Amino acid sequence: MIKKVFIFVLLLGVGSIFLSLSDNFKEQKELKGIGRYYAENAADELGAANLVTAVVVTYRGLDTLGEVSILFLTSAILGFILSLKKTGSEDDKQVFLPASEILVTASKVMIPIIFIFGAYVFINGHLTPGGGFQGGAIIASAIVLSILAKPESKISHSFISTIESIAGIGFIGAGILGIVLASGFLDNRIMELGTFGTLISAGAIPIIYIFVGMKVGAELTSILVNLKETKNIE
Amino acid sequence: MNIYVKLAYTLLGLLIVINWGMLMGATMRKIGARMAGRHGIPFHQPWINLLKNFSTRTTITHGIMYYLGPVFRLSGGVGLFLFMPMVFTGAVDGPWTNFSFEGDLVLILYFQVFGMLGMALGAGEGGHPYSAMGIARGLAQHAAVELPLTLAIVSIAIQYDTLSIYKIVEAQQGSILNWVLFTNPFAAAAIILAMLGALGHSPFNLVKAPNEILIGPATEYEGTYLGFMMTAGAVIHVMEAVLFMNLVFGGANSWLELIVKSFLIYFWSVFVGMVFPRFKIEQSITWFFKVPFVLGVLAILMYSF
Amino acid sequence: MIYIILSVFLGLFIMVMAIVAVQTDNLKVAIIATGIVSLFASIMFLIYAAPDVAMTEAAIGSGLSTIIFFYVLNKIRKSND
Amino acid sequence: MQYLTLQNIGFATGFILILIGIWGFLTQKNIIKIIISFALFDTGTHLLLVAVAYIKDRTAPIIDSSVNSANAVNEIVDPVPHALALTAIVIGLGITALMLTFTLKLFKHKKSLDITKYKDLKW
Amino acid sequence: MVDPIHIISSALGVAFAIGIVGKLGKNVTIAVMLSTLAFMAFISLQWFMAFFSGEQETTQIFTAGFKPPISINLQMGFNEALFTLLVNVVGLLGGIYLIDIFKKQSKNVLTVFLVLIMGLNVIIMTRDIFNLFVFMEIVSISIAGLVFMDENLKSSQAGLKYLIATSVIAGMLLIGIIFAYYFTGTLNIDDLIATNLTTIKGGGIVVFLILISIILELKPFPANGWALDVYESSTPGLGAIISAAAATASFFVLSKVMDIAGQEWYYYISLIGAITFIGSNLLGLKQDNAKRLLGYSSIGQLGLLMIILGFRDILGDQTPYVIFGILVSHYFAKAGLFWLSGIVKAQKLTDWAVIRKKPFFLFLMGTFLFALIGFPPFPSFFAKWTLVMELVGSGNVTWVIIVLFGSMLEAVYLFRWFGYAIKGENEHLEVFKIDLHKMIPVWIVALALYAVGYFTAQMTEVGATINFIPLAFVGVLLAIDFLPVFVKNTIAIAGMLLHFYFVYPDLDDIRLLFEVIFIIGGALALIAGYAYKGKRSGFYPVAILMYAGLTGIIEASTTLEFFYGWELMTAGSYFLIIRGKRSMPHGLSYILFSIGGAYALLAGLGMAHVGHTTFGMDILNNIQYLPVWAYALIIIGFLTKTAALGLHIWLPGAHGEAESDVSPMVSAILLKAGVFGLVLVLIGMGAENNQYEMLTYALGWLGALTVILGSIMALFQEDAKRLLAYSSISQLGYIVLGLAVMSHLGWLGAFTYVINHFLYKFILFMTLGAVVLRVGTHNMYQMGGLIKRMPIAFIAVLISIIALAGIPPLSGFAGKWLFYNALIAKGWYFQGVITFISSGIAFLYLWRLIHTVFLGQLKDNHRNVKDISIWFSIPIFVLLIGLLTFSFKPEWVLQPLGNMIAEFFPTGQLTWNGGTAISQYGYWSGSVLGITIGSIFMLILIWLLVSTRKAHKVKQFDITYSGERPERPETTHVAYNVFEGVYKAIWIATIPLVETFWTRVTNLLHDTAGFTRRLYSGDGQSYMLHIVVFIVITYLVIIGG
Repeated sequence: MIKKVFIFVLLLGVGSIFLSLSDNFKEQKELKGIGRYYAENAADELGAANLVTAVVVTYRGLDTLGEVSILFLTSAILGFILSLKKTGSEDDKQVFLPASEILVTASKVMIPIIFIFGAYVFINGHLTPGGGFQGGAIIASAIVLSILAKPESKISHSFISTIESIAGIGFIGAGILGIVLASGFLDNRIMELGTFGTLISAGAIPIIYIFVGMKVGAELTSILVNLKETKNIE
Repeated sequence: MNIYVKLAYTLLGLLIVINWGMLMGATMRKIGARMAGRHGIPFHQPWINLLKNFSTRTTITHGIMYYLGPVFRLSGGVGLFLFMPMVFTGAVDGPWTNFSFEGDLVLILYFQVFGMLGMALGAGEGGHPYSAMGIARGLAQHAAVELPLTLAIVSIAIQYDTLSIYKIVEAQQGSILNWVLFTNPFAAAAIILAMLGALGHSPFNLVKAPNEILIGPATEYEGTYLGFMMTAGAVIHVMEAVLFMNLVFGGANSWLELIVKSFLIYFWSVFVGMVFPRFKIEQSITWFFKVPFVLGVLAILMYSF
Repeated sequence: MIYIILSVFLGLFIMVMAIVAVQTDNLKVAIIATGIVSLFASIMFLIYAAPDVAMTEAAIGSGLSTIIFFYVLNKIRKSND
Repeated sequence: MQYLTLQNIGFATGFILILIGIWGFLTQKNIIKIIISFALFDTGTHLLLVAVAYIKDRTAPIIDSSVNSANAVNEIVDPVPHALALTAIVIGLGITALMLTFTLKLFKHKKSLDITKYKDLKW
Repeated sequence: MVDPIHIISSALGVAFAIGIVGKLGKNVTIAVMLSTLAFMAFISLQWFMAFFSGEQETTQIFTAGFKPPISINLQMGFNEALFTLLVNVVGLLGGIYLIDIFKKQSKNVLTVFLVLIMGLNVIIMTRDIFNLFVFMEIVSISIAGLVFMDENLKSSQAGLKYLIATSVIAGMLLIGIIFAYYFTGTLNIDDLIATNLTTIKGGGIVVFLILISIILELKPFPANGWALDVYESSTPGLGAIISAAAATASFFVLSKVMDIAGQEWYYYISLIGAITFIGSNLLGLKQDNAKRLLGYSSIGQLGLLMIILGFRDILGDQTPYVIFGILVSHYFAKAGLFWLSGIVKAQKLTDWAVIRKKPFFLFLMGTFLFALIGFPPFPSFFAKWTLVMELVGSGNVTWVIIVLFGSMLEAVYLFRWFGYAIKGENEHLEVFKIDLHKMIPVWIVALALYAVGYFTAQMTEVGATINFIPLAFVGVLLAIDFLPVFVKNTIAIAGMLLHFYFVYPDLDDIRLLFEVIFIIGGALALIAGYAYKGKRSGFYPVAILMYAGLTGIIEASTTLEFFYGWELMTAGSYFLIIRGKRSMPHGLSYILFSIGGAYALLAGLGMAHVGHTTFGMDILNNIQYLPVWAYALIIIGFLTKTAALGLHIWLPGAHGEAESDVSPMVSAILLKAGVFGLVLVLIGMGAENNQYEMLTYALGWLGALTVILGSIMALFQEDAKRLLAYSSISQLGYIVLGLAVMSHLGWLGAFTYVINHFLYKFILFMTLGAVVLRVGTHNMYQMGGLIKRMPIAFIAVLISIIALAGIPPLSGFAGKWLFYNALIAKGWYFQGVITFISSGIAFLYLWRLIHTVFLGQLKDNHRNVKDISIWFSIPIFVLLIGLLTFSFKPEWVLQPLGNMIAEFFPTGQLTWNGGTAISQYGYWSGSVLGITIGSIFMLILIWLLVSTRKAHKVKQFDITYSGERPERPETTHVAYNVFEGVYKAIWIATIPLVETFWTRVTNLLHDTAGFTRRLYSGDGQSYMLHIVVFIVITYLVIIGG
């Protein structure tokens, strides 16, 4: 109890730090700094309608690369941690309860649709809300659905990791092309900017987002599959 | 002074000192015996002992150090004599000053140990277990005695701003009131008390312990060795008395004065020995840490400001 | 003004759900409450003119996270039985 | 009432969510609950990000038919925090997944979710 | 040149590609990954070389082709090149080291490892704060994941705790970043610095949140339990990466970001650093797990770096140098130690004794430990030197104390550990196996430490003057350690004599005197080495190391060189001392006192440097800044070597337990180094200067008390070599006292003592050592009657004890005589009395020594023992001849000495009349004394020999013996406890107050550590609590409640 009171007092301290963070909580009226610059120039410079995408893919492309790497790391770490003692336990197969009929039937219809929707989300990332991450997550949820529908099915690790690798190399390759063809790593202007607001525009952003989407999808899938395939703890 | 003349004087002096030492030793034993109601030895007993020892035919040896022991001892005694100005004649290079560098106090104090070392090592070579005990006690007591003694001597050295015995004696000439005994009473008192230990009579005679442990260096040696030891003992006793005489009692202007003063000094320790029982070694050490020590410190304080 | 009222409600609801998530002893309830917090947060994001973030939060924060939570909980549950 | 703006509501919700998260991971002993607290903490920071970006009466930072591209500066909210929020959300997912995996691994050893049971390393 | 962006692209590209490449097999994958790491290292190296040559300017790498702050930029400057080089090199070596684990584990581990190194590179290079956040997350995640390389209960816990804690920290950082953007509209670090956030209301908090998070990443005490657990439980290969690479990178981040805060933060960074430095080193004291210990040490070192960082305004241009030195030493040493711990596979410190089964491991471990503590020739030595110089120069003495105190604590536990390794019981331990791929990185970092150390020295003007040739000679001896003793001994002696030949023409008189004692004496001592059979592994390098140090302090023309030599000597003598059979605890206390002393010296030299532009030795003559304190510190430093009272407790054991021919080296020779230092500093203080009177007065009393108590302690020893050791304490007390008198006669006395002590203590230790070699025990009561078997030894001992006791006519008396003359002239009467008494006591213990060992009854088991080895006799007799010459012709030595001293103390010289020395109080002549006493002696001896020529040789048992029933074996020897009576009288002086004092201090430290470390309860939740509490408290302190 004393400990909780102490922690509460501590939280008051942290709270007071937060409270003094904003000077007087006035509303801000104007864009400032780089936000303002992006609002003024991003559309012209990069040709992307969705400024968030412009920022994510190009201006702060290195962050995105890091972000992808984090997911990649997570799936890699999960992979090796969970596989640590998997060997030898292959014999005692996990027993899965069969999924309900509705789920199985619905999933057959839904999964392709979800896949297409995911692809749509990341291909149109430079125009509409969404992008590689969202699209990838959507694709991964299709996988979840398929797992739920067919618990006993095995998804090829090798396939996932190949997709992941190809997408990753593509991403890096696009980045390096940026140095060669344009003015910097991950510069999207390696291709024509195209007509503003159309699908084929914004230089390499759609390409990069496709790689990101594939990669994120593959990584999230790999995380889920790895978790699923871990043996129950006995 | 011609070195040969000096050598002659020195040898003569040595002869006097040896004989006086033996006589004094015999006298003291006689006095002691009489006070205890015994008859005691004849006065000539030491000479008889000496002759007997030197003429013994059978001699033994335990090894190198057994030889070196008496040699060290006697060299120590004779050396002490050589480094001590005996009779004050008013000249630095006088007839009885020996080879004394004007009697350097540091030299005397350190050279005292030379003889002891010989005795200690010689007895040790004999291999008798109890000799070690006697020597340990002797050396320890010697170290303890040196505490008040050194304090007092340093005080005297400060007083006269010299470490030369000759100069100290010189400064005490003229009147009895010039004696350190009166000009520096604390130092004198400390020395007089320290003398008791230095001369090694009761209560500080556990070292020799004649009644309890009938052993020690003296029983290890016989024959010529013992003769040397006895000679050395005689010299050293006199020299210690002479040291105190020079330091505190105004030195001596003649051999007669020297004999009288050294006798009285020696008698003082015998007298005290008659009255007090023997101390254990730790008792005697702590005794010197008490009154004599305080007196010595007072003596220095008195002259250091 | 309507947005303000709406967001106040959403905010309060989020806080209540968060407290539920933290304080309940039932892990399932806690996980679901967390998912709801995310979901309502993504609605708030829409109000705040952040459709991209809203989508992501909905798909990842309230969707995938919750699924992962349940996966793990499931593994642990099974071994507890 | 002047403080009751959307932005401040966002801040308040975000901060309180963060505090609840901190409270959670400091008081709850169950590791899953601690991870949940982290998730709440994360959501709180996302709210903060979005609230920081918000400017009253503006639209999403997408230049489409409803936004005049020349006047975008005065019509859209700040896109940067949105981008940061995207990143933060994905990172949060990664960390949550990892924590849960570690928990699973830990659970194998002692069959307990109580964090105070795992004190084999100390001092 | 290759664009630094390719560090990222190649690493990530390969990491991503491993999904495909992995199908080609494990070995190919590993090769690909290692070559990627090599490529990354190559890029950094290329840039580093370009910057180093000075031709390259700092470049910015714009991603996406936009200038910052529009898009993220990376910076590649000198610092970045250096730090990425460090990270990539340890990444490559660490990768090689981990090959076996990589082979066992899934290929995913490779990708994680690669991404980790890449992330570290980015956090070093990036100039965008959110980017920093992202890649810091990458680093934390990959470290947390890699913890599972070696999966077990402990590492799982550590990984989870680590992940949780770093997430809290990252969350706080994110909040800070959000509001930084909110206030400024930029995420670029340079822009944030330019906007001066602290002036904005609320901006202070933003700065606080950002900085505190980055500081928390550096694991400040006490909010660092999570990191310690990782150090302890993860596989050592990872520990090396965290400690060497991750910590290095995090530190660089702090140095990069702290500019946002502005100067008022610097102080707090230093403060947090200080708390961390002291705190974690304190807790290190209680550790018995090697890896956790290394963790504490790593964190402590980071604390030290933070202190330095906070002082970068004050250090100015020197900052990079200091940071470089400390960081690089830490980097190599910690990586090496972690790797070693993986090879040795010993968890508990005591189990490290197994390392001795492969001796060259000791060399590696020693290299790393000494580099950590800051011994020469390692970079940290030069860095610490510069740091102290600059800190003192700017008046920050308190900080110097903090730095040195913390370093001291660190030294305590590191050396304790080293002691276990060198001396611990290793019978029961299984020998470890060595993999080549694990050894290569360790050797590389060890050798790199030496190389970098050399270059660090060359980088400064003052360091460039250091003579590394003696040290190189040590290296040579190390390289030929496999040769037999005979060869090595000859080479060592020849090398020393050659060195002397080259050096001596340039030395002034005082230096020449000490050089003769050090080098010629040392060569003499080495002669005894011929008596040893076999290889005597490891002896020659360390012995020469000590001599290299000794000659170093003699030849020093700058204070840095002096300190350099001083530390070499300390290290060498430490190794020499711990070679003894039971000398391990004593070696520890020796090195600790030495280091403490060295630090006092360092601080003092720092104060001396204030107000001077050069480091020449002459700055000691004119100390301007708090001169009394400065001199006091320097003197304390030297007094630890002369074993003055209070600082002496290391000596008896160290000298007593050392090997037979090492004891004379460390006693007769080594102790003089302290004397030499004292001489220098007292010359500097000047004869006439009244303001130091208190100092010399105190020094005098200290010397006098050392004299008496040393003697008394010697009195009650049963161990012959300890007796001599205590005697050395006492003798050095005389020297200190003599020097403190600050008059011509006092110094002459002291120098006479220096020579005398060298002569007789050399002979005594050498002889007793040789005897001990023959009879196999140190205990005197187990010897006896050896005069019959060892007459040569006896003669040597007899002559030297007569000299030692100061009995005329031998040379000891000359010292005493000069001494009392000087003391009485000075008016130090009581000191004089004390020293006089103690020479009486000296006679007691010396008699006991010679009696108990050589006289009395011969022991049954020594009946066939041989006399001491001829190789021991040679140096002994050479010095005996020297002793006798000095005794009978003292004027040959004293007159030149007098002329030498007259330079500093022109008044009160001795007047010489032929061989007669005349002082104010009396006169005396060595030759007359010698002739007089000698002729009487010979006369009587001849008489006696003649008269007893037929003496009958008595057999051993032909004596009367009234027995006493023995209770214990030792009591059968009558000389056992022979001074019991004396003890009863003066036991009060033998109470080991000093020892009790130091024991109390140690216990206090240990108890504090034991209490404090309860913080680390092992509960992951409380670690988070620590973090939050740390944040709140720091907030209250810095921003104010």
